[in-house]
Amino acid sequence: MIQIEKLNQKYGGTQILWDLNLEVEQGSCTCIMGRNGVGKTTLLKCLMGLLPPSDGRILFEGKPIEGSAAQARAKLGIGYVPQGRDIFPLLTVEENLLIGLPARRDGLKKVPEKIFELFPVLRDMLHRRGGDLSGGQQQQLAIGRALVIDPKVLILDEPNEGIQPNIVRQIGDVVTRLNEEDGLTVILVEQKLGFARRVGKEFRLMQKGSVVAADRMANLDDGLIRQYLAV
Amino acid sequence: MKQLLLSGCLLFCLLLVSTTWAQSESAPAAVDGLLQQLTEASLREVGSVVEQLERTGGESMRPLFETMLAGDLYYHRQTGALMAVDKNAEGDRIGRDVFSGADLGVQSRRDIKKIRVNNRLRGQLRDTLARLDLRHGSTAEQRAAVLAILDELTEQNMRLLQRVADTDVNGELRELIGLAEAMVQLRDSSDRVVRIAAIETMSGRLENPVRNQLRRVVNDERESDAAVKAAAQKALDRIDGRMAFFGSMEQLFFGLSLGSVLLLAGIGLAITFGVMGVINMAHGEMIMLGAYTTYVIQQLMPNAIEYSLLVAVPAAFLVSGSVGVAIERGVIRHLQGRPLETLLATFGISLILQQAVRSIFSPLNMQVVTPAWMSGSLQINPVFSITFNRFYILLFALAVFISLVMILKKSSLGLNVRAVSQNRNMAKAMGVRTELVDAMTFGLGSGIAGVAGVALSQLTNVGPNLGQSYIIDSFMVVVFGGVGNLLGTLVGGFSLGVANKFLEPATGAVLANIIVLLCLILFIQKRPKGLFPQRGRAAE
Amino acid sequence: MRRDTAWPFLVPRRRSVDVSKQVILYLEDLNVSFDGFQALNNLNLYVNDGELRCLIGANGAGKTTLMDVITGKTQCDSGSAWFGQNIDLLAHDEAEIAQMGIGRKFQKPTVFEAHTVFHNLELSLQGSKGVWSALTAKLSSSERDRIDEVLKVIGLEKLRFQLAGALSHGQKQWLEIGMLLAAEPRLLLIDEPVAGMIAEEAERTAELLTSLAGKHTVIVVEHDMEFVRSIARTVTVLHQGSVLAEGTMDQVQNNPDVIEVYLGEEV
Amino acid sequence: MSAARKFWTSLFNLLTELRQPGRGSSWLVGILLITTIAMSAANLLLPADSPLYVSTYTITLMGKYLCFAMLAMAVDIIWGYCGILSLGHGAFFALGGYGMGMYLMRQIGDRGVYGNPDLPDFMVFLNWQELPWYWFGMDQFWFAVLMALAVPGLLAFVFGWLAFRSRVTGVYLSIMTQALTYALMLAFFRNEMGFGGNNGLTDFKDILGFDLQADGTRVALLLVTTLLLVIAFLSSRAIVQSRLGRVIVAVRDTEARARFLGYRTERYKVWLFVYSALIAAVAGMLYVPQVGIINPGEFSPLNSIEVVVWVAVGGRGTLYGAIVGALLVNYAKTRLTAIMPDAWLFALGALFVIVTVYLPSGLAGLLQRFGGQQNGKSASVEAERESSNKPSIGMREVNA
Amino acid sequence: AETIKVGVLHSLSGTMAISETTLKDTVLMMVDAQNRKGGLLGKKLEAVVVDPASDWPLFAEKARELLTKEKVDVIFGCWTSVSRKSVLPVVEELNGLMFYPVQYEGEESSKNVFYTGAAPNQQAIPAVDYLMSDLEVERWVLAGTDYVYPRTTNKILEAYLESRGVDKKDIMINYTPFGHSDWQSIVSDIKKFGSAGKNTAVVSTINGDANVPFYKELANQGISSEDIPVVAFSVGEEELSGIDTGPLVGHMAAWNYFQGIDSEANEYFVEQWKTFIGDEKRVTNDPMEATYIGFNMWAKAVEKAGTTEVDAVEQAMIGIEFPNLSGGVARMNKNHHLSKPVFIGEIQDDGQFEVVWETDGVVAGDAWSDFLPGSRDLIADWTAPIKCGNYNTEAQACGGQAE
Ligand SMILES: Nc1ncnc2c1ncn2[C@@H]1O[C@H](COP(=O)(O)OP(=O)(O)OP(=O)(O)O)[C@@H](O)[C@H]1O
Ligand SMILES: Nc1ncnc2c1ncn2[C@@H]1O[C@H](COP(=O)(O)OP(=O)(O)OP(=O)(O)O)[C@@H](O)[C@H]1O
Ligand SMILES: NC(N)=O
Ligand SMILES: [Mg+2]
Ligand SMILES: [Mg+2]
Repeated sequence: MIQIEKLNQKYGGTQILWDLNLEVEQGSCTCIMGRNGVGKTTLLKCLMGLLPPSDGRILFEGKPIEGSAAQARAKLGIGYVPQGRDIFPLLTVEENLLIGLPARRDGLKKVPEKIFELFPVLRDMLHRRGGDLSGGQQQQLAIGRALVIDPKVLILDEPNEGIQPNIVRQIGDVVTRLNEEDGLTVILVEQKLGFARRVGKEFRLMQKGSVVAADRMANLDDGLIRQYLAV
Repeated sequence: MKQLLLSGCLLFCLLLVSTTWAQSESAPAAVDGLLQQLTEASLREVGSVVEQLERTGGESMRPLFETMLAGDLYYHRQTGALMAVDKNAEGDRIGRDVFSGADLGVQSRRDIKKIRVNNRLRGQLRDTLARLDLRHGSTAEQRAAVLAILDELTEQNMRLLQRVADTDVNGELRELIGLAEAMVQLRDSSDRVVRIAAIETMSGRLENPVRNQLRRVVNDERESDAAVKAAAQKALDRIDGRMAFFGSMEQLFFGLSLGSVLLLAGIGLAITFGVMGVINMAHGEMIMLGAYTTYVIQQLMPNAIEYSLLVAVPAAFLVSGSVGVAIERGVIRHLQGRPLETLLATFGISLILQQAVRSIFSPLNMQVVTPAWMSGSLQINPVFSITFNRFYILLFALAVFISLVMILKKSSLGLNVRAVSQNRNMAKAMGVRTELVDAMTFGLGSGIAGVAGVALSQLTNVGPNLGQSYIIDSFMVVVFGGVGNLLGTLVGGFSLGVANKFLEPATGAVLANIIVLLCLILFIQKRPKGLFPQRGRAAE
Repeated sequence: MRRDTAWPFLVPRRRSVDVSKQVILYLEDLNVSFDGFQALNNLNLYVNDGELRCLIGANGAGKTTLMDVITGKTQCDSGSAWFGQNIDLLAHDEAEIAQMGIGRKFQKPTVFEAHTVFHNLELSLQGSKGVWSALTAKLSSSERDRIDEVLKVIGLEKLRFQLAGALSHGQKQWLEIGMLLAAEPRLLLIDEPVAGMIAEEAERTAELLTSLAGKHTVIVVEHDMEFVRSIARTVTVLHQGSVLAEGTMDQVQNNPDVIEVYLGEEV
Repeated sequence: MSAARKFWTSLFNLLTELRQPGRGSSWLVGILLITTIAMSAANLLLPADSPLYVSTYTITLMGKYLCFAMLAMAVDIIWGYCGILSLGHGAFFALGGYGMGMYLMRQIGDRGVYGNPDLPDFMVFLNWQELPWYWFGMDQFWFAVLMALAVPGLLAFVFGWLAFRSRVTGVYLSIMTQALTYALMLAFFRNEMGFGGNNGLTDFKDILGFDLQADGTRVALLLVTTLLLVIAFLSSRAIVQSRLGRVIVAVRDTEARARFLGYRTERYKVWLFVYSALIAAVAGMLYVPQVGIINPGEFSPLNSIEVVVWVAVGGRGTLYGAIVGALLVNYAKTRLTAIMPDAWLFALGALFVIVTVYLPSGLAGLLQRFGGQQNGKSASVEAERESSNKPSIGMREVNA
Repeated sequence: AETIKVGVLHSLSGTMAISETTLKDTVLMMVDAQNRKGGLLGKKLEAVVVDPASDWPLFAEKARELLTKEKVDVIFGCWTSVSRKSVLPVVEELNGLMFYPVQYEGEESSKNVFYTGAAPNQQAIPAVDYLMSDLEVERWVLAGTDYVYPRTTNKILEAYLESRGVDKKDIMINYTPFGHSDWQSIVSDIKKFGSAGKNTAVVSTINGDANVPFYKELANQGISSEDIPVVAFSVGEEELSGIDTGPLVGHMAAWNYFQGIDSEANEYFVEQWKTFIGDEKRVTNDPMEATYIGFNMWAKAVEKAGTTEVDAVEQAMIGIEFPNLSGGVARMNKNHHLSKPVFIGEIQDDGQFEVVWETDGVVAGDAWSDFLPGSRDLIADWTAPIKCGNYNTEAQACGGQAE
């Protein structure tokens, strides 16, 4: 579904991504892991079109998208939950959700019920400002918001940062459900091994801006962890 | 010699006053001589000629007086014939018989000479016409005529009034005439009871002559009757009380009207600056473009000035709006995320636009005509009136405000623009076409500024500096109200306006302005985010 | 009436905190509301000197708000907050509270992005924070050593001349912890230190915090239960602005209320 | 050929030098000093027909530019380093100017047109009988200078203390500074104020006994201006490079963080604001004897905005950028108003637009780009600023 | 020099461009015409135009530039008094020659400046005389923009009115800032002031941009010229061209020239102007005439002196006569001010004025007002033996400006 070939990315003078290759299958749930600062967020931003890559190709369903703008990618069906959530703080929860509607391909004019089913809190909070929500609620809102555009791929950047345990679990369940029941392709950046193991089906390990290991989650062993995830 | 003759004539006429009044309908031969005199008299002398014409000619002289008052009365240099002269569309001077209206054809500029009128004469002609109106005019004209006569309660005028009162007139007119009678009684009668009754009638009336007369009575040292004096004082107090009330009504209206101007000036900025965060120094020039659009529209439709403003509003929106879009696409777009740089760029743009207007239209002010329906005022009573242009502009400002709020509330643009301004990248990632939103928003804000320009063209100069005179106020209003809050702009505009106007009588315009500014500075200490701050965690 | 409430100017300006009763922080009946929303609700909390206290609780329970009140950022509607026996926190502003020895790490890492890592630490060093002394300040060699030491602890030695704005999220977390260390406060308030850190780094953080306890008093807010378990002695659970439970990790973990509102069914 | 290359390399080196805060600005100081001294010498020593002769016109012009440069630097210190965008710095400049103007006015003595030994002309013909109390002592140079510093300094202190204490920031602060200068403008326009109303103070004769129209006095004024500019520059640079400077930048970027580290940020802001106001006042004091007039127009908000524009053109947060920007824009203005009097606003406006769009950090940014290859760090911050949607320095909440 | 350089120092941008640009064009037209006549002293004239941008210090700088860099022989320039005050020290220092074409408050006479606009006694006093005698005005509103010209003029008028027996209570004085645009309260006050039963008039020294909103407000609040006439000293044809004059008919202005004045010279001048500027609708006004007279007098003086050298031309100027556009002859007096006729015109609905009153002959411009205590005893006389701008006839000596 997504193929990234020889992606390079620089911030000014410093190169962050180095000839990065990555392939994500349709319907998979891929977990990207790596130490702080290896470039996970950067990679996702490139994928979403929020950072222009210096060089390389990104294919979405076989078509190159590296030149297209972020809004076009959203319309193609890439949903993005950024690190730090990036809720629109002064919009109400409802407005945060409504924003994505025009990007849907089916022209639906109201927020799909499914989202409130997945995250019942959102219904209670509908008229509060997004910025006033607590962290966990914001995280749920961010995921719900990404789902509004009816994505084919859902990108989640550390969705559990600062979230209370029971909601972490709930998010995990939702992601698994979306992936398994609805066949949604999921790309997940996650630091916590437990969660990654429970939710992810595949893993990719990153080091110094490139993907250095890729396999099924079951095969993530202590050796790899020590090599790439320890300090 | 001539002088002597003239005054003799005058004396004669005065003697004949009553009789001539009765028979004035048919113009006697004496009139011809007087008309002849009209062409020869100097400005000072014309007055007495007019007086005689009124006596001899009466109502039949009305067309002459009206033509004269309008400044259209000419005479032929050779023949001495009087005529009314109008200019037609080509600028030719067309002569017309004053009395019959018969066309006398095109007149050469050199052949004819104007019968000059000055202010004094115009005043006299007005009074004359008022007297004619009193007998022959419509009710409104009669009313106006009686009011005019209150100033000049001569015996002759009183007789005139009595005659009118005898005919069948409506209650208000009768009341006014009664007032006039009371004033005469107060002045002339020696009977205390009559006088006090007269004062009773006069009490609480807001007409100027009434007040002046009462004041004269109160201040008159020779007036020995203490009871009359006291009654007059009481009546005067009552009048003053009513006047004070209407005075504050007037101030309130002035304040609201100034507020509406501030609102209009600030409202476009509330979008481009308040919502988008662009420090738009070219905002004033957007207003200016709207005003110039009004001018151009009026040039294009000189025969339909009454409707020009209706056309100008959408036109100005389009003109300023497209310039706004062009600015956004050409410049602002490159300054994404650098709101302060927009200050610099738009400052540059404002210089360019000013100079462009100077080059295209000349540095002079352009003449924008006020349509008749916006001129004049609604006279609510003799001391309180509401000027139409201010009133319509007040309504217009509210209408613009409401439509803007509607656009932002009801369309997706409003939501999108807020999302974009809060987090551009995330908006992109949600599929919002941020560039389109930016262009539309900036266009909307600029377009609204243009619309404001149409309104302001009715109040002030349409010139290259128009924008600069409003830019400071605009920012002040938006910030005072709370950046990003449209309602704040509304409340801010009106409260600044009203505060200014209530201070002004006590302090004068400049000090009022200074005091308001200082209060604003102190107010911001109390509420560092304006009247209506954005709340919540995110606003910190 | 207390001397300092009646005549505040009689009180010497810089005081060290009096912990003769072993308690360094008294929070009593705190109430905070935002636009009618009760974020803290009659909250009572006491923290002993030298303790390492973990504060957990659902998102929105009021943990960050509590820290805001302690550090002077948020005004509370009612209640009292005392630092030791002698300092009324509610009567001071942020800067004064910080100077008295309360340091804080924000939930969202907050560092001086336009400064290098080194300068971030330099600005955090303990010492006079006045305008004049800042103008004349010179870095002494002991201060320099202190910074080096901190850099080593937070693992950013190599990035010492990097601008902080260019650090990744996790690196900023570390830097902010480093800034706290450099300031050497009596009381450290640490809001979600290991969010976004990998397991091993979380362990290192845990070690660090444990080692700080004793000499300093530490209050940690964290949602990562593994981390909490690894450091916790006493755990306080907040719920809807008040204390729901307090005790050792085991007690708390088995408290059915806590399981219901926070931990979820199985641990 | 090789000479040209040499020239370009040395220019390049110079520009790279300038990027470094320390050494580069020493260059600037040197250039400034040498240029003005050379100009002064050329004016005083060379005969008027020599090709190298520098006219008094140029000397005066240069003096004026340098005053503006000083004003721009004052704005840059608070805007570039502390994020306080003052749209009212003209007020401090003008107050300084009025202080000096009052002194110069009193120096006229009975040489005014009415020959009144005490009252300035404008008071005589408006029928004032005696000098208002606030004019007393202004005939003493030291007192006038003291007042010219104390009044704007105090105003800055009071305004800053009020504003920063109640945490007025961003656009709110900017617009309040604008309101301040606007209110002062209106006040000084009032003839009742006793400062000559719209006409202001003019027709000065001499300063400290030296004839203001003499070449020597003008040259001396230029040299004093340069010297004070250099001193102000060096002291500002010292401040910016000290820990104080770092605290200020920290306050600019994350004020809350700085507060939680124990810095009383409002005090830092107040003192910096006062310092900056004092520099502006000094600039105003030097400006008045050189241009020969001070009137309320100097308080006009548009003037203050223009100063901000100079800083932005030069590149804010660099100090030398402000100086360069002020010199460049004002030189452009002088030339363009003479070369193309009907169209110079087009050119100036276009300059502003182009600089902003193509030189995001002003001319200083251009210099930085010159050396960008060698040093990636600063450029990467730049890139981040451009790519992220974070509001930039200063009025942060505009985007909030 | 190859050519004779004529400096033009009028604002082409900023707030004053509205008025001053016209004068720049007038000078260019005069230079053009002179060159077509063969120039002066056998040399062509060359105009040097700069833009001081309504920025007063910039006026001084530009004046210096014209005199030292461009080495112009004469400057035509300035409109506001403050710009003139700013330029004055420069032209005096560099011994330049400047012609100032705008009506002003007086109280000045410089060796290097010729004042071709009206002094207060050539505008204000006659206007008030007219109102008193012909319109029998008893109550006075003196409304002005808050700067030195209106302040001085009103001071003079106040003194004058009081000397004519007007009670202080019957004088209302009001000042507003430049560009004042909200006249509601003030007009309402004027209305109230005028409702006391005595004839009331407004003497307006309101400047430039503030006039349009002022007159609009007057019209809308229903104050007609018969109720309360306004006589203005700063409103000419040019200002009226930006106003819808319909409702203003009958309000007045006092000037030394009106476009509508019937004379051959004027007809020619108006034609010449319209052709030069290429716009049939453009109007002429008093400062243009002042520029016209000033320029022609300067040309005559240069011919007479045979040089453009400032001191020679300055002496040659005194006593020069030149036909003014309204028919008579203007004369340059020893005090560097002109003798000119004074007209009162009423506004017509076509934006022109119709003369309703004029002085019998010319009135000599008085540099120092006879109605101000400080200047009553001063005169200006630039001929030997006095040769100074502020000669005190009591003390028999020159004031501070003595050379
Ligand atoms: N705006 C920026 N400018 C310069 N360098 C940056 C910028 N953002 C990130 N970097 C650098 O790029 C590298 C990768 O950053 P990125 O945010 O992609 O890391 P990450 O893998 O997501 O880390 P984390 O787990 O901490 O979120 C880091 O070393 C960081 O210092
Ligand atoms: N400034 C504010 N305005 C409005 N509501 C606020 C504000 N600050 C906090 N709140 C509300 O107060 C409640 C408590 O917030 P707080 O940040 O203290 O929670 P928390 O316990 O730190 O949660 P988390 O674990 O997600 O960080 C939340 O519901 C939040 O929405
Ligand atoms: N001289 C004038 N009108 O300013
Ligand atoms: Mg990341
Ligand atoms: Mg929290």
